[in-house]
Amino acid sequence: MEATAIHALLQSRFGDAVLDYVDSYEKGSLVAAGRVGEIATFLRDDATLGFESLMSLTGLDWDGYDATGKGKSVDILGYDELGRPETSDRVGDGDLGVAYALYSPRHGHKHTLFVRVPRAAPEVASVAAVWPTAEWHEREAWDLVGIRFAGHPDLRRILLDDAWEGHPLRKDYAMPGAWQGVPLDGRDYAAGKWTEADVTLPDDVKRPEDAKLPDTGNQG
Amino acid sequence: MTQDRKDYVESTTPPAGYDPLREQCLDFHVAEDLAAMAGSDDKNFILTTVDNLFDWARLSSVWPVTFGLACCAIEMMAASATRYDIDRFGAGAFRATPRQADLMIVSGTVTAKMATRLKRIYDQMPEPKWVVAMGSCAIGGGPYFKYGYHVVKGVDFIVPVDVYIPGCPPRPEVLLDGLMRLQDKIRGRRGAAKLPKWVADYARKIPYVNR
Amino acid sequence: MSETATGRGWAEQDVRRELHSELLEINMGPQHPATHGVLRLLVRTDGEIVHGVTAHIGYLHRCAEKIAEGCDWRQWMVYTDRFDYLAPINMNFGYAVAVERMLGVQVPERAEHIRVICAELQRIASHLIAIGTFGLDMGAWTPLLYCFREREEILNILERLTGGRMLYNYFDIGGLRFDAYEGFERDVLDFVNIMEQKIPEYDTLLSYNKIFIERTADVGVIDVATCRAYGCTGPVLRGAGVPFDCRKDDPYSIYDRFEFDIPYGEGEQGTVGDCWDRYMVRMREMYESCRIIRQAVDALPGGPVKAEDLKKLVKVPQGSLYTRTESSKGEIGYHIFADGGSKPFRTKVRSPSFSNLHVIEKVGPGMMLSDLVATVGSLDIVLGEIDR
Amino acid sequence: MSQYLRNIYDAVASALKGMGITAKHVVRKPVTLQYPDERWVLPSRFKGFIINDTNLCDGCLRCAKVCPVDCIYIETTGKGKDRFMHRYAVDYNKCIWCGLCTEECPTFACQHSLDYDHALYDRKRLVYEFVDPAHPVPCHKERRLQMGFFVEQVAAAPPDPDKIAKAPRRADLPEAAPGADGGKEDERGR
Amino acid sequence: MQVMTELFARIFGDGLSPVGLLVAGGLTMALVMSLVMALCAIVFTWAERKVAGFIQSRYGPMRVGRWHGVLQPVADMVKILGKEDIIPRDADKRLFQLAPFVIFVGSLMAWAAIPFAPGFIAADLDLGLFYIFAVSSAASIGILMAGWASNNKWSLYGAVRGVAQGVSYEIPLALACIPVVMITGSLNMNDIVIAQQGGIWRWHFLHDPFLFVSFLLYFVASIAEVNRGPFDLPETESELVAGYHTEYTGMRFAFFFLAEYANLFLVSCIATAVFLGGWQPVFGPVFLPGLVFVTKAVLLVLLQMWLRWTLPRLRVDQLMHVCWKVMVPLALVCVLGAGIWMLATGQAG
Repeated sequence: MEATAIHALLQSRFGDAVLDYVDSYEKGSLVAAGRVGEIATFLRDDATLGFESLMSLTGLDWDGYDATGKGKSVDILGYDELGRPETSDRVGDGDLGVAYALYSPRHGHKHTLFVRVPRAAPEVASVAAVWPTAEWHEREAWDLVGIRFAGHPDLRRILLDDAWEGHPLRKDYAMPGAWQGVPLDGRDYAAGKWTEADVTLPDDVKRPEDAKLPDTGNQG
Repeated sequence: MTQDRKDYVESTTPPAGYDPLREQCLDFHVAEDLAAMAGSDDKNFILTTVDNLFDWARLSSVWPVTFGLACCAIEMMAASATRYDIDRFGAGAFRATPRQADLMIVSGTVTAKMATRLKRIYDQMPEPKWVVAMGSCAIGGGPYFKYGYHVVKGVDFIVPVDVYIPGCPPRPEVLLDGLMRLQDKIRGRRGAAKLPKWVADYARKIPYVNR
Repeated sequence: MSETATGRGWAEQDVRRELHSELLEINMGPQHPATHGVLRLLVRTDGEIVHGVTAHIGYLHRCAEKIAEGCDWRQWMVYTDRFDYLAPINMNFGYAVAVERMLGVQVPERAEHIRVICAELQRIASHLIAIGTFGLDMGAWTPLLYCFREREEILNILERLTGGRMLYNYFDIGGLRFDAYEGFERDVLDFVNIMEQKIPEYDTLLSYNKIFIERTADVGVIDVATCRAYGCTGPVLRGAGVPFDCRKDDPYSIYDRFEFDIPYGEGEQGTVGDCWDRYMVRMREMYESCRIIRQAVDALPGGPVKAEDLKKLVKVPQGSLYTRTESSKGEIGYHIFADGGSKPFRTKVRSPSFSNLHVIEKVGPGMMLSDLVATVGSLDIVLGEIDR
Repeated sequence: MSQYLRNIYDAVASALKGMGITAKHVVRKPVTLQYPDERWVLPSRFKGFIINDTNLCDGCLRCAKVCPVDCIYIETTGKGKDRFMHRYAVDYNKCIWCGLCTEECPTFACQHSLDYDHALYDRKRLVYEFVDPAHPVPCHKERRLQMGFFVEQVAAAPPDPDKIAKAPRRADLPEAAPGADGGKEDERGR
Repeated sequence: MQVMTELFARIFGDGLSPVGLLVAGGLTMALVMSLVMALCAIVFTWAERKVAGFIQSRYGPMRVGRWHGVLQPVADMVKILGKEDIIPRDADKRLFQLAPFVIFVGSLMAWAAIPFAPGFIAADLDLGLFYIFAVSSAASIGILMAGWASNNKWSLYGAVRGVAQGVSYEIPLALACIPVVMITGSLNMNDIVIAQQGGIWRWHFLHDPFLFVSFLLYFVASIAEVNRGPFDLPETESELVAGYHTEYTGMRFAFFFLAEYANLFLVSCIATAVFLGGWQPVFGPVFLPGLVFVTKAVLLVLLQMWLRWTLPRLRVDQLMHVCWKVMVPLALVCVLGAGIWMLATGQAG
């Protein structure tokens, strides 16, 4: 079935919950966050649709997305050359979103569902009951982007530790310097550039004056 | 590197194969080490000999713990597999339990979540113990330096490291090279024993093997 | 599994209440030989029988999706290598196909053929490790080392071709980084000839060994419905009896030109979808890969290996696309959101092992501890792509 | 009963067959490379440690920009003919041997060597410096000719479309690759 | 022991009382046996690694010692002795310390009744075979002690599996030897060997088809008894980390290590004595009896290693299935068959 037909079918069935037709490289529908669950159930159970397979579930942060298509979106923060976390005063805004890539093994057609939720209250209905595979994908979206899934059986962090702070895939996420005593910045780098005695020079450029034995003592 | 670069080029036929004489050049065969021990002019001869004996035993039988983290673990496996056979050095007895191991090969990216576990495994190993940081990630965060919010930028922030093996991932040969550096370190001296000149000269003629 | 093995044959609840016994919680991993990396399985057992499995992942979370937002399109290729470090070329392939589809670039014929050859070689290499480590989980050491021996041959060819031994960074957006060397075809054909002779050896040593069959047949059965629900793909889905393969059913690159079969589980030694079926699917896929390689080498045309109308700094027009390709573990999907810039706005990697591992929580309870090890081994997970 | 006996027969027979396979390998010659005593002949494309021939390098920063892990540090001062390079360092704490920099280099200064086995004791020594800060390298070609640097006319030649396909010109590389630590040669053969 | 006693008697003449002679002889013999055990471990660890190496198309130890890494096991042992001794905080300390010695002593005691050569036997007991089986079961206790005392879940698993396996496989092991006892009419190891005099056709495993099957059963059960692949469930590396000795380090681990290889040789020695003619050569008169005996036993050990590096391992329920549903019935059939054979051929006295 064509994507437009699927969209039309959804629209006739759910009315206001289906907000927009998305015509990108992939075709899909933008739907309301609160009603994803029932739409998903319909998509899976309807005989003409038969989307039994959820290929992928992506959590997104639309913060700083350049809608003009010129690619002027914001730069993310990282560690600088010396391993120190970069900082910025910019406060993140813009919506969060979820994208569901669906595939019907019976009919061989694909469709993508898009959801946008406000940053202040990022809550989406869970589809873990419809496609069990979504359970982990939703946990991942919660972990990395910070989208809460209402009705998820066990919404914990999955990749990061339960005690982790922040959601790393948000565009305004600042890199941590340490976590529970584990250093995550480049401690040695952060102390400054290494002195000349520390660095190795190739033989043809400069030989160390005294070929002294290396420091075999332990680091750290 | 005194190797003539022409030796590297693929079309060059390698020098003739294995020669038993080369056994003379092995870096830690026992006769030589025992001779070195006997020749030691340290006053406390017996103690030194015993120390040397233990050093020799330790460097000849470095049992690594089965501790694979990421990509480099596969090269570690390759080093213990048929082609490179780390067991030739007596280091092929991978122990699954840290209690019976001497060496931790940190083969891969150390993450924040894994760092505490890594430390625990290190603590569980009995002295004397050694750590080898294998690959860019374990050495200094490697490719995950800039945006790696979950990656420890060097395992030496967590446990003391004895030998660093650069590569991404290092070839198995480099792991073996690192093992030999570690053996040098255990032996308490850097580099080769003082070999006679002719041995050193001979040793430089390493046969190249076509694959 | 027999009735007694599951422990459900008797009123265990009553007995437990009477004996005041409780379940034993054991941590398998993160450092454990059977977990294929740094996976942690929290297993609740009653003696040898597993009552619950919880998988804790993330011990190798390397932030690759965040890095994607800071790298440009070409640079991120080197990080795709490091997802599935047993099959990096398949990972590169998926990403290259994804970006090329968005750009609408036509990849030169020669590049496509070399890509297919590389990908299939890599698939064989990956399956060799999967088979070997599966054997190791069963306690058979020797097949693993034989597998490594054959894998080294593949690595030799790929090293000559790309310069890298394990992680290649050979695919480029719009083609390949450089052309094949002289004699590449000969090397590949030589290898394929040797490989096809070696597979029966593994069959004798492992596949049809009675102990191995006893250990794997009827163990860890994953049926089609479970596969669909949990998003299992690749040999896990095919082992369940569904001949689904992205190379055929959702063709990319030039796979539609080649003639090959999709092996699937038939329950030869037990139930459809057991560990043995999954194992055997991999074994047969190696034959099929050899077939594809032969055809691709025969059809290898001359010409350039890079798309000419592509700038150094790639800029992908705005939009999103989910692209899936078939890696050795299953369906590797890249859901890419572009905003027209030189960097991906968001790249989600849907890795096959991620979904394949999830199913262990479903099928784990009721097994014996040894069967759990066998099942995890037969899923052939790679933690690099689960945690990314 | 017949199934029972058949199982026993299968078990014994398949075990014997397997033992036959393993026995065959005992008599074959092992495929092991005895590493420090033997080495593979490496393919010419092999990606070893990066070396930069400062005679050829014109400090264009392309390698540093294309590097996905930012492991190449280049510092220059001045402009035009007075542009000098004070530092060219490769940080093997980060380098991933991906080959992007060598592909990008227009003058073939930045190349992968065939050198790969350098385990060492101190990771600070993994930053390889190629330029002595006391003797900066001129970046402009004319200035280099003036100062007696060797300049090859590679950059001026018309771009060869499959220049990367051909083996990097190993023969033109300097004899000595950067050793990780001095005196490495003496240890080589032990 | 007679050899030693006589030797001492010859050296000291009447200087020692008979009791003193007995004690001196016994002590010397115990020392010799301990040395044999240590030597076994050293030789067989090296052999194991070399066998594994060549089976896997690689070399195994090459560099320690001049030729093919012959000094590798020596280095291993010296290193292990120099390792830190860790007793986990929550372990049951006394049991933890005792367990390796129980296993080791159990193995050592069994050596007393092995006839290496005519007269060269530490204790020429009339119940020799029975004694060996009785004493070697002590190892199960040691395994259980080790597993329990370690206070580690993997150790406990290994111990429970080990005990179940050890106790179960004792039965086919002993049953398989019964036909031999029926034929020779003696449990004395010397007598059993002497009964096989006169070339290979007189050896027990070729006595009749039932005894041949018994020999195979014994061989398989003995592999299981010493916890080696494909029956290495108590220490399965891929499941239980290292099984019952997960928490053991240094010296104590060395004892497990020693005991494993000593047991390996022990069961092979028993098989040699009971089924393969002991010191009797393949044909001709008795010639270098000790060497013949050891050669046969070493060949059996190599066969065990060959099996270990070829086969995958069984699951724990299959292991029990093999024991109770296959091997025990077969062994009983063999006992019956051997008896009928004896009646039929008129050997029964």
